[in-house]
Amino acid sequence: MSDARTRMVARAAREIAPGMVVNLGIGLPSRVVDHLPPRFPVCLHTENGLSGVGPTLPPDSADRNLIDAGGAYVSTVPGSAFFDSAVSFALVRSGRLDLTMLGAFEVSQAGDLANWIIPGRFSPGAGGGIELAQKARRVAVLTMHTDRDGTPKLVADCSMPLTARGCVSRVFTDLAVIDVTPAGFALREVAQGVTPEQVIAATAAPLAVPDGDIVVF
Amino acid sequence: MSDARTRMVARAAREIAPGMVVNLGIGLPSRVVDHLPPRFPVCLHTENGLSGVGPTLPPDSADRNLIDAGGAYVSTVPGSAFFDSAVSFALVRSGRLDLTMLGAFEVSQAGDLANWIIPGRFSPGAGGGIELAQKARRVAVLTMHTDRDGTPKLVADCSMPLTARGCVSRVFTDLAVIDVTPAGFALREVAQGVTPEQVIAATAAPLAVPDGDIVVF
Amino acid sequence: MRLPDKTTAIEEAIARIPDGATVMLGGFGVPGTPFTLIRELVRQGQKNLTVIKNDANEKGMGVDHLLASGQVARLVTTHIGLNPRAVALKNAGSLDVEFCAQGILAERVRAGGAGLKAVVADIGLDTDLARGKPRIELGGAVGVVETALRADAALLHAGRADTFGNLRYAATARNFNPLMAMAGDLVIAEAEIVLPPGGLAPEDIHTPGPFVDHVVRLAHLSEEYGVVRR
Amino acid sequence: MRLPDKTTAIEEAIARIPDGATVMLGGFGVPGTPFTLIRELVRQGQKNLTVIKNDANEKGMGVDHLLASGQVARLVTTHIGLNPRAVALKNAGSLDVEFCAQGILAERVRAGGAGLKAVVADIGLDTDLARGKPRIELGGAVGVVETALRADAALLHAGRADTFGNLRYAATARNFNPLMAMAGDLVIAEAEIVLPPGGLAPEDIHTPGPFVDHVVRLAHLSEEYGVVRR
Repeated sequence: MSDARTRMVARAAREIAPGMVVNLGIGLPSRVVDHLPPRFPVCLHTENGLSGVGPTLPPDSADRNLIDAGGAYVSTVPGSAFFDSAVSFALVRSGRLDLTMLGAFEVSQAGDLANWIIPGRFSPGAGGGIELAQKARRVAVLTMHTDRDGTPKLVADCSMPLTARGCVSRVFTDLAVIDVTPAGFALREVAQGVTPEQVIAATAAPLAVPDGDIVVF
Repeated sequence: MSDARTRMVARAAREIAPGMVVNLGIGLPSRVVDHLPPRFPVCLHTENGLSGVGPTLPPDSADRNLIDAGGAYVSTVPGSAFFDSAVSFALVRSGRLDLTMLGAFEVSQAGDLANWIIPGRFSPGAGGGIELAQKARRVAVLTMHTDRDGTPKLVADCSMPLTARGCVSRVFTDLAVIDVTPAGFALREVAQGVTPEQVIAATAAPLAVPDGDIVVF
Repeated sequence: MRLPDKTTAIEEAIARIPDGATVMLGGFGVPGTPFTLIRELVRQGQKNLTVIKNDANEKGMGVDHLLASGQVARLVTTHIGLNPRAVALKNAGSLDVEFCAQGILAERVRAGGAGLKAVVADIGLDTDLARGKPRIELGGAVGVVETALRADAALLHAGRADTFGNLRYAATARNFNPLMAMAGDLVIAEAEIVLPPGGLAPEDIHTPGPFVDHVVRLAHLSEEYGVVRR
Repeated sequence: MRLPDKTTAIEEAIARIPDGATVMLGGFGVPGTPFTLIRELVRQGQKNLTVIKNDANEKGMGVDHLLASGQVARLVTTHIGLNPRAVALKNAGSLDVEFCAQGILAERVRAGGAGLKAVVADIGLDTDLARGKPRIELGGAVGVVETALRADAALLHAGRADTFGNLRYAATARNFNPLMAMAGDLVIAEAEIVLPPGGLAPEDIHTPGPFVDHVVRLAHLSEEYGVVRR
C-alpha cells in the first residue's frame, strides 16, 4: 500500500471511539483495523453473522466455516458471538451499529452515496451495503479522492444509482478529511504535503475551506 | 378424575398419530399425554418455548426455569429444544404444529371456538390461544359435554366472543366424539353406557347420527 | 482489540430510566423475569410507566410490585389471569391494558428490535384484538398491520452473561428476553453468573453483546426466583 | 414418548422436490451451503427451479452447478458478483434475477417461516430495489411492504444434527440456514455429524427439530466445503 493510502487508513482508524460497534466494508475500509491500538475496546461486526471479528488468517490456519462478508478468513476474539442473518441485520437496522466505513464510486455534497451499480458495466446486487449505508448511526467513506482516470469522486450530484440518500457524514481520502455539512462539503484536514488548493481542484463540488491553519494528517 | 373423564381423555389420546407435533392446552387436554403408549413417537410443544415436553415434576425435583405454558413444572426428553417466543409461534403459524387440543366454553356447528372471554366475568387475555386455534393444522376440543349447570357447550352459534372461526375439526366429550362437518355436527362415537339420544339431548344444535351400529369408547 | 466491559451497578443502570418511560420486561411467568431489576425500579420509583410484558406475574411477584406502587399507567400484555391486582386495576379503569395475541406480541417486539416498522399477519381477525388496526390486502387476502414495538428500556434476566453483554438464558427462561434485548434503546440484563469475555462459546450465545448496554451481576437470588409451590 | 427419527437417504429426500419448485439454499459463500444436496439435485435434474439464496457461490461450486445444468429459471438473491456464469446468464436474459437487500431477504424468508404475510421496512427507498413494491403510510412515514417468501423445499447444511432434526451450525455457516429452516414446506438438512436424540443440549440448538423433515448424514465432505485458496 502506498504511503498516502496508509496515512488515509491510519487517519480513518482514529475515527473509531472506544466502545463502538463498527462494520468495516470490503477493500480499503477492512484495513482500518490494522491501525487500532492494541487492546483498544471496540467490537467489529460483519454482516454474515459475527460480532467480535478477529484478525484475518492465512489459508493454512483458516477455519473453513469462519469468514467475513468479503469472504476473508477471519478469527474470533474472547467474547465473539455468531448469529443468523436476520439477527445480524436487526443489529444494523435497530441502531446498534455505531459506525460503518464504506467504499464509494461517488459521494455527493448532500451526503448521497453511490457504491453499488455502474450502469451498463457492474450490477452484481447490493448485498448488505444498502442497509449499512442507510442505517448505521454514522457512515464514513474511505476512498481515493479521484478514480484511476483522475475523475473526482466527490461530486455535486451523483450520476450513478444511489445506495442511500444523505447518509455520509465524513469522507477520508488520500488527500483530505472532508465533512458533509448542511452547507455541503467542508475541508477538515489535509494529508501531509497536500494543499487545500489541490483538494479543491480534485473535488467536483464546492468545498468550504476553514480560515487559518488546517490540520495535517 | 371420574371414569367418564378418564375415558374421554384416553380416547382423545388415540387422536395423536405417530410423528406428530402436538400442543396440549391447559387443563384436561394436558392429561392426554398420560394415555400415550410408552415410546410413542411424538413431539409435544409448549408455546413458552420448548419442543419435546417431558413428564411433569413435583416441586422438589422441579427446575425453577422449566415450565410449560400453563405454569406446570415439566421436564425434557432426549432431543428436546428450547427457543424464544417468536420461534415458538413461528412454529405454530407456519404449519409445523400438526394438532392442538384445547378446552372450550362453546363450539359451534361451524367449528367456531369460544374459549377466552366470558363477557362481564372473565377476560384475562388470550395468551397464545388464538394462534393455536387459528393456525394448528388440526384443532380438537376436549371438554365436558355440558357445563356445571347442564348447559350444552356444543351450540348452533357461539354466544361468547370467538377465539377463532371455523377452526375446530373434532370434539371429544365425556359423552361422545363429534366431528364438525360441512353439514354441521356429526356423531362418530359414544361413551360406554351413553346412547345417541342422550348426546342429542345434551347438544344445542342439530346432530347427524350414523346409520347402524355406533362405535363405543 | 478487546470487547468493552459493561458490568454496571444496579442503581446506576436503573437510574437511566426516566419517568414516563416505556419498559419491556422479559419473562413468561417466573422464568426469565428480572425480579431484581424490577425491585430496584420500585425502589427508585419512576412514575407513569408503560410496561410491556407477556403476563403480569402473580401476587407479590415482579410486575405486581410495580402495580402495587402505582408506577404503571399502561400495560401491553397477553394474559393477566394469574394476577388479581392487575385484573382489579383494569376493571377499575386505573390501569390501561392492551391485549395482544402472544405470538403477535413476540413479533411486534421483534420487529422493533429488527428496525422494521411493522409485520403483516392474519391473527385474531375474528376477535377484538385486531379491531382498529390498519388492514391491507395482500395476494387477495386481508392482512392486519401489527406495528413494531420499541421501548426506552428493556430489562432482562439471563442465566449467564459475559462482561461484554453476551447472554444465555436457562431452559424456558428464554421466552421474550432475546426479543426485548433487540428492542430497547437501553438494555439492562441481570445475570446469575457473569463470566469474563470468552466464558461463553461464540456458537452458544442467545443474545449477542452488541444489543446489551449494562450487565448487572446478581449477588443472590431472592425467593421470587424459586419454584412456586401452589 | 420418544422423538421420531428423520434420517433419510439423500436420493429419497431430494426426490420429493418436483420440477418447477421454489428451493431455498442456505449459505453465505461457502459456509453453510448444502453442496452435497445441491449435487444430488443436479443429478436428479429437476427443471425450471426458482432458487432463493444469498449469493450464487463461485465458479464450479454449489449454485453454479445448477446454473450450468440449466435447472434454474429464476434466482432471488442479494449479490452474484463472484459468479461470472450467473452474471452472464442474467445479462443474456436467460436467468431471471431478483435482487434484495441482504437483511430484507433475511426478513422476507423469516416472515415466511413465521407464518406472516409481510414485513414493513424502509430499506432501499432511493433504489431500484424498492421499486414496484406496495407502500403504506405508518406513523407519518412511508413503509415498503416486503412480502414473505416461502419455498417448496429448503436445503440446509448443519455442522451437527440429531436424528430428530435439531440442528447446530458452525461459526458463520449459520447465516440464512435457520431462517430457511422455518420457511420450507419440505426441509432437508445435510449434517456433518448426526447424533442420537440428546446428543445436542436443548439450550444449544439453533434450529428446533419440528421444523425439519429429513436429516441426511454426510459420509464425507467434498472439496467444495474446504478453504478457498485464491
